[in-house]
Amino acid sequence: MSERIGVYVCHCGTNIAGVVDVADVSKWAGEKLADNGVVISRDYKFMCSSLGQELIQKDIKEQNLTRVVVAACSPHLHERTFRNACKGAGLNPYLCELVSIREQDSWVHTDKAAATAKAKAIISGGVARVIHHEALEPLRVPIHPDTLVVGGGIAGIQAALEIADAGFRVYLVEREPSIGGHMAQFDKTFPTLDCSACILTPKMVDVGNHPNITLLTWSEVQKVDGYVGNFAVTIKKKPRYIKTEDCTGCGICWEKCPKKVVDNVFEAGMGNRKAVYVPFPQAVPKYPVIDDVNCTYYLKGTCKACEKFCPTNAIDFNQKAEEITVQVGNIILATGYDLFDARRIPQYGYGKLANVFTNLEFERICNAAGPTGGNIVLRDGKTAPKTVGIVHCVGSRDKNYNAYCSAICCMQSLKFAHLVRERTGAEVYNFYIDIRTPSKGYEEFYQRLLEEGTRFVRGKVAEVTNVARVPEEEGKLIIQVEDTLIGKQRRIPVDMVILSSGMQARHDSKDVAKLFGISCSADNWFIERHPKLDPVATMTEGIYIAGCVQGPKDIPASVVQGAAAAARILGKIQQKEIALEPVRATINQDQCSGCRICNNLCPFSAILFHEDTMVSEVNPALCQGCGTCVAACPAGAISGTGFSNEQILSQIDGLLLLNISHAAVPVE
Amino acid sequence: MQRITIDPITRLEGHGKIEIFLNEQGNVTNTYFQIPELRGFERFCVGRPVEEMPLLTNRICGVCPEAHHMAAAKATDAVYHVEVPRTGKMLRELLYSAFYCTDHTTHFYALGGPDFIMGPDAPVAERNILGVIHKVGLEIGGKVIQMRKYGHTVVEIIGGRKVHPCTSIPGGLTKGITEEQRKEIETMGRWAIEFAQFSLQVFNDIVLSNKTYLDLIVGDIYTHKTYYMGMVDENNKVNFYDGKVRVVGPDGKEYVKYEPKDYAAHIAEHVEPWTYLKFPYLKNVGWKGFTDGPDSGVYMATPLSRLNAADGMATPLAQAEYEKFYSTLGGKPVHQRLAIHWARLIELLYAAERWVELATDPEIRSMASTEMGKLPDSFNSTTDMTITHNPVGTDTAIEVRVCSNHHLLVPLLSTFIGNPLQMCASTTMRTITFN
Amino acid sequence: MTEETKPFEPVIIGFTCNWCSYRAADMAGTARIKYAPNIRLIRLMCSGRLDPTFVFKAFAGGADAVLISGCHPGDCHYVEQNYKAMRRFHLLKRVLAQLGIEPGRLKLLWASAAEGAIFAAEINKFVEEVRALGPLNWAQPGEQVSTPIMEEVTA
Amino acid sequence: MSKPKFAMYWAASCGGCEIAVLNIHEKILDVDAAFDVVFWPVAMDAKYKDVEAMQDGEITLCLFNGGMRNDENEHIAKLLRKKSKIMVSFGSCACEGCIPGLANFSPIKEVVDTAFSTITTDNPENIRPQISYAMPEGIITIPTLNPVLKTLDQVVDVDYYMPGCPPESHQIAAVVDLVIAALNGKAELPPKGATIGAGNSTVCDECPRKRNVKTIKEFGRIQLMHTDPELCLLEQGIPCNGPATRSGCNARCPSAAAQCIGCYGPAEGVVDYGARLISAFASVIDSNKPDEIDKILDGLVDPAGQFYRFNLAGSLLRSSKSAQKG
Repeated sequence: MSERIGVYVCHCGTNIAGVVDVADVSKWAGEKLADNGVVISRDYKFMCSSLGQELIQKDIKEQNLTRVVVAACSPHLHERTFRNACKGAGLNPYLCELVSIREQDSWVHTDKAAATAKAKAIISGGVARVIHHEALEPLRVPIHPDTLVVGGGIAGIQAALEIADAGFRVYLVEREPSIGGHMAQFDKTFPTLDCSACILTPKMVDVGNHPNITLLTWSEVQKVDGYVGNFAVTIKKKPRYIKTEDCTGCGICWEKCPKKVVDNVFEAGMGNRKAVYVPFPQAVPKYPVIDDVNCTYYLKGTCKACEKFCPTNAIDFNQKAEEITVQVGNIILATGYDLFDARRIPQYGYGKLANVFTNLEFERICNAAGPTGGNIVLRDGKTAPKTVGIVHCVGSRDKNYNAYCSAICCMQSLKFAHLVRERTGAEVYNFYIDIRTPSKGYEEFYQRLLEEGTRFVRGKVAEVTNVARVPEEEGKLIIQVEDTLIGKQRRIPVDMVILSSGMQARHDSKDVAKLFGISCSADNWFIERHPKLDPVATMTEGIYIAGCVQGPKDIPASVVQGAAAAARILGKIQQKEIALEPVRATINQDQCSGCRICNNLCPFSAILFHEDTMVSEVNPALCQGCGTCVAACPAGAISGTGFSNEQILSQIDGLLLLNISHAAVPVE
Repeated sequence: MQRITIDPITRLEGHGKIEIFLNEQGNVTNTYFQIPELRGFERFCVGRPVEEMPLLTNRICGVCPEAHHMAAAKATDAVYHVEVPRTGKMLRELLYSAFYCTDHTTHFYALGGPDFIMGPDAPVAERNILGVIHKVGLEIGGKVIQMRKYGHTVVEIIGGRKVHPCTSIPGGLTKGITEEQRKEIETMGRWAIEFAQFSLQVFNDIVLSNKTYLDLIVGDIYTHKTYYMGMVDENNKVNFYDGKVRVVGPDGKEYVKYEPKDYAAHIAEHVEPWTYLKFPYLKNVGWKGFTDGPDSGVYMATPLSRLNAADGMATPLAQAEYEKFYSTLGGKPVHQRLAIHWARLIELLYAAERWVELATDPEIRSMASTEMGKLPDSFNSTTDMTITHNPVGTDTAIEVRVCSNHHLLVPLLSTFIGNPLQMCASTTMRTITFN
Repeated sequence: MTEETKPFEPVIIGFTCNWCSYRAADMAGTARIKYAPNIRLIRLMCSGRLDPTFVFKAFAGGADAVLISGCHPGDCHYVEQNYKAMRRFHLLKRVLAQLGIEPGRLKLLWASAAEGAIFAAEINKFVEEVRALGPLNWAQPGEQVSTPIMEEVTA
Repeated sequence: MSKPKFAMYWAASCGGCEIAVLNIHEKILDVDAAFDVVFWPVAMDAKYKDVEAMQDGEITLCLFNGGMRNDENEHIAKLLRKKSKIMVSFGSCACEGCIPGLANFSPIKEVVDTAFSTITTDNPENIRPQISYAMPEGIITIPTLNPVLKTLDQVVDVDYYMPGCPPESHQIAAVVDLVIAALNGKAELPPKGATIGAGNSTVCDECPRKRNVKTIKEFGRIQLMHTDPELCLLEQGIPCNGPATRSGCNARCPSAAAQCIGCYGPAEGVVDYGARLISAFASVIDSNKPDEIDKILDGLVDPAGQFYRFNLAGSLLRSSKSAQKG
């Protein structure tokens, strides 16, 4: 045994020391593991502190340690810390092993003897393992300077502009005909009440005109190959049936188009569009799209009105979907959210009771460019409501639907209340569970609403019905609620009900996650690398997330994330290359028999088979280090750094050095 | 009481130990032939897939794996109730005949031969195949080597490997042979016939013409009057691969002739507490202890017994030698154990002739190799096809059908050394009559 | 208290994947959810790295049971490698049974990074199941009746 | 001066190794020229007592085949180890237990009981062989069976491993040449513990059959299938052990349209042979549905027997060492 190993047992204050007898453990390791090469074993209050790290570094230098085992918290917390400490003392960082005696021992066990014995076992496992560690160097791969942004909502727009302004190419992919996302559908934005379009459109135009941005609307990502630094992304451009190079966006085609279609996307079903259309006047790009599902020509084979009237002959009924592949170094996913479908709560009557509206419908009603020209009226399109009820937390904070808080509904509802009173003077009731106004200027807005005389009823709405019990309820919608402040059941008749539906992950978010090789939470929001410290990166190098795709948030927060993701990527682009974890598989060419068992096991197609030499080989840059091929190779020809057979098998031996049933009686 | 221990017994396949007890006068009072080994094929074949039997039982004996391979293969044919196509049967018998030639050569020159060629009193260091080669000279030695080589070459061509063949499966074989291979096999076969005749000449010159040996053979010191077992074809001629089991009594008259599958009705194994070996005997005669004669179920299964149990050989040259054999030794049956070596050479000649017969039969290549040994597609009950009963029963059954050059003890005694050559068998016999 | 009177405490080796089940264990820790101390975890990058050799090694080394855990099907950080672990698990169980090791001593557990509580609960359940099975003591070569058999000397 | 001495011995084995050595044909004369054969039960009459009489290290080369089934096997192994300079663990039995190692599936008692209660066994008093038995003339003995069959290196220290059931004759010939050359100072012997007379890769490396990316939809049994003579057997669903089995045999069995049964044992550095096959076969099963996977696995009628056919005595769970722990 030539290795000289140092073992460092952390108290983590009382987090570990409170349950594990750290002094005993460290003493035990020093004595009982001496044969395994342990030359020094210490315990210390906080190993991760600068003093703790210096302690290790001092030993590395003075004791000529060749391996270090730190017994502290989870490697996911401090592996880097201690590797860097070793590096600082001139020891290859990968010769350090951090074993967890906190998350997996002191925090989860109460029997002190057992926990102490387990700590010993865990450390002996770490010692046995670290002997077989090899000095590794990170793998360096170049970063392609171009970036792909998926999703043209405010988060995606912000990210694209940040990167493009910094002078690098961005491909912005949007599956709708225009960028803008949900924000483009809104009327006013809280708390300042400035017009959504007024602040968004300039940014949209910037994107449209930006020399560094390649805008790909009416397009979807089909396939993602490669790895951080150089992804090859295949994008499908759906046929617009418009020759964009000829189209001026004059609008004659949609004026002349005879076919009216209910607009379920932008107008949320409140208004119509034509079969050839732009979603909204300020759409970017300005080119329309022919909706080949509803277009008379595609249904009946005749019409072609648009083609007849188009001044520039920009119509092309034979246009086919087109696939392009772009090379990018990094990817930002900003694919946004879906609205909770209020129909799922039948007792609220949406879809059955005409004057129950969703928040999105109401945004369109308020919007001057919307179906009612901005007049707040009932479904009949003329009657102004005298009383309006706004129901908060629809589908949110409700274990039957979504347990989480959608974060924006309170402020949105307050905004609605304000707009209703401002424009109709109607009486407004807010039905809330709690009012949450945490951000800058939000609470002030709430106070203003209170002063405006909006009524607030604290209680979860039980039912919205049109079944009257008393004459004054006739012809009204009655909101049944328990007012928890006065502890009474109340029935409040109103003319209009607005349901503040919460946000939920995109219906296809799981597929998108698979496509880009990242993971979803239980609620299907994309999972960030760290909830606090790294909210825009993902577990997959080179893939970032921004906006509501990561979880419910309002516009400012989405903009922040878009900018943050952009900043992260700009940093990478500046470095020109990235250092990857050297945990990789390699195939011993002499031992490989070319049996081809491994060939289809790699989801990253990192394994290629040489027909000429009849052996397989791993592309280290594509390899993600999962080790599946290592485990599968029947010839034992594939080895995996960082998690080699020797390392794991020795760790098993080490872990089994102590039998737990001895825990009650200290070993020897 | 004086004791002589021979440990281990040598120049035969397998493990054995002989304890000889002498009285004050130095005469043998008793001798025990002990088998010190048990590997447990009967146990661990249970639960294995049926098609593996030809591969597993191979390992009972690496000197005659072909015998066990054939035996097990025929058992699996029976398990699936399939008739092997004629080409398949011929290929198996061709492989087996070639193996006979190589194996009998090994036994005669390497294992038994030294006793004769080197003489009973030759020093240990020389009493072996190399000594033989030194004595008879490289030219003859070369022939011996050549014969072994040819035999194993055929085994490899048809069986896939020189030792422990792997191509026999339920219903036939995994592959056939090409015309080039057939030609090669035929040529080697013709050479084998010459070699067999040459070997008989050697035996004639070295042994029969030597009075001392001849007396040893015809004298009654190595004589036991037992039953004799062998496999015979429909004309009661010796056959190695297929036929019925025929047993003749010490008087040379047929005692019984039965279908191999009925082996259990005729054979039983006696157990002694001082050895791992089990002692097979004719059930219906009964176990009377280690003694010979018509009342003792002890029987012999060797080249000699096969000649005794048959009415002749199915090929002309071998038939001529067969007649010479009995006329020289004074008619049937021959009870002198040492005549086994002569009988073996007659079988060698028969095997070589049969080898050429089969290699020149037009049907030997009548089937495309991919069609070989495949069960009818209709057959698809597979899951129950693992050995679920005592495999030695099976192994025995078919071993009896095959009736290899090594006697019936082979399967029955697979519990000890897998494969006692007749040399150790005759040793067994010898221990019996010391009683 | 003496060895005899102590209840049997099984030793279980658990293989976890870096992305889901190991994080589930971390989560259980951060949430201070208590569970039986009988399990000792080994971190692999992915359940796809699980080599049956590891399982055999654990049993041969004296473990009473082995836990294999990874991301839920479809959630694999490496897209679909946990399915390979699942396939191996199914074959492993069959082989172990033939080698005289009760299938109950090998458990496959899918746990997402968020399922600390489930992870802890499953471990407790498993420990009790193994406690019920008793110490791993597969068909002993050894004792005999009339044929004396040498007791193997433990080196 | 006298020639270096050569010995060959079989413990629990079948004699195939001996035949394989004889099958080097003319080369046997080189052996004769280069060595004095001092002990070789199959071929010459030297007895145990003759070996005991030798000096330690007197034997230059000892080819030891056969597993450690009983105490006599172990005794002779230790004896020959003492008397030999170079001890080669020769053939599958000595290296990994081979077919007789399958006995390690069962307690030895079951093995004995089965052997002495077969349908043809006439054993009314249910007799079992006794290691020591008093005869009127004196006590006679037979060896004691080990609880499990051990490999040679589980009993004595070996210098080289030569796998195969039996080792291929062309490999033996090559090794003989090497040793003779080394004795004449014309060549270097490989480092102690090396595997000789075999390749570093696995059987597929030498297999002439065409191979594609592997996915297995069902496992089949060779006698029930019409196999494509050109294509990889495993890809046709026939459980061929070739991918995990050390090369060196020229892929004899697959070349003869029969699946590799694994007699050359694991490739270099492999800890557990069966585990390699379990992992490899399972990994390429073409399904992610538990019930479907089980249906496909039903096609493997005897997985443990299939994967450990030759290697059980060398496996992690059924070798001597683990049997002690168990």
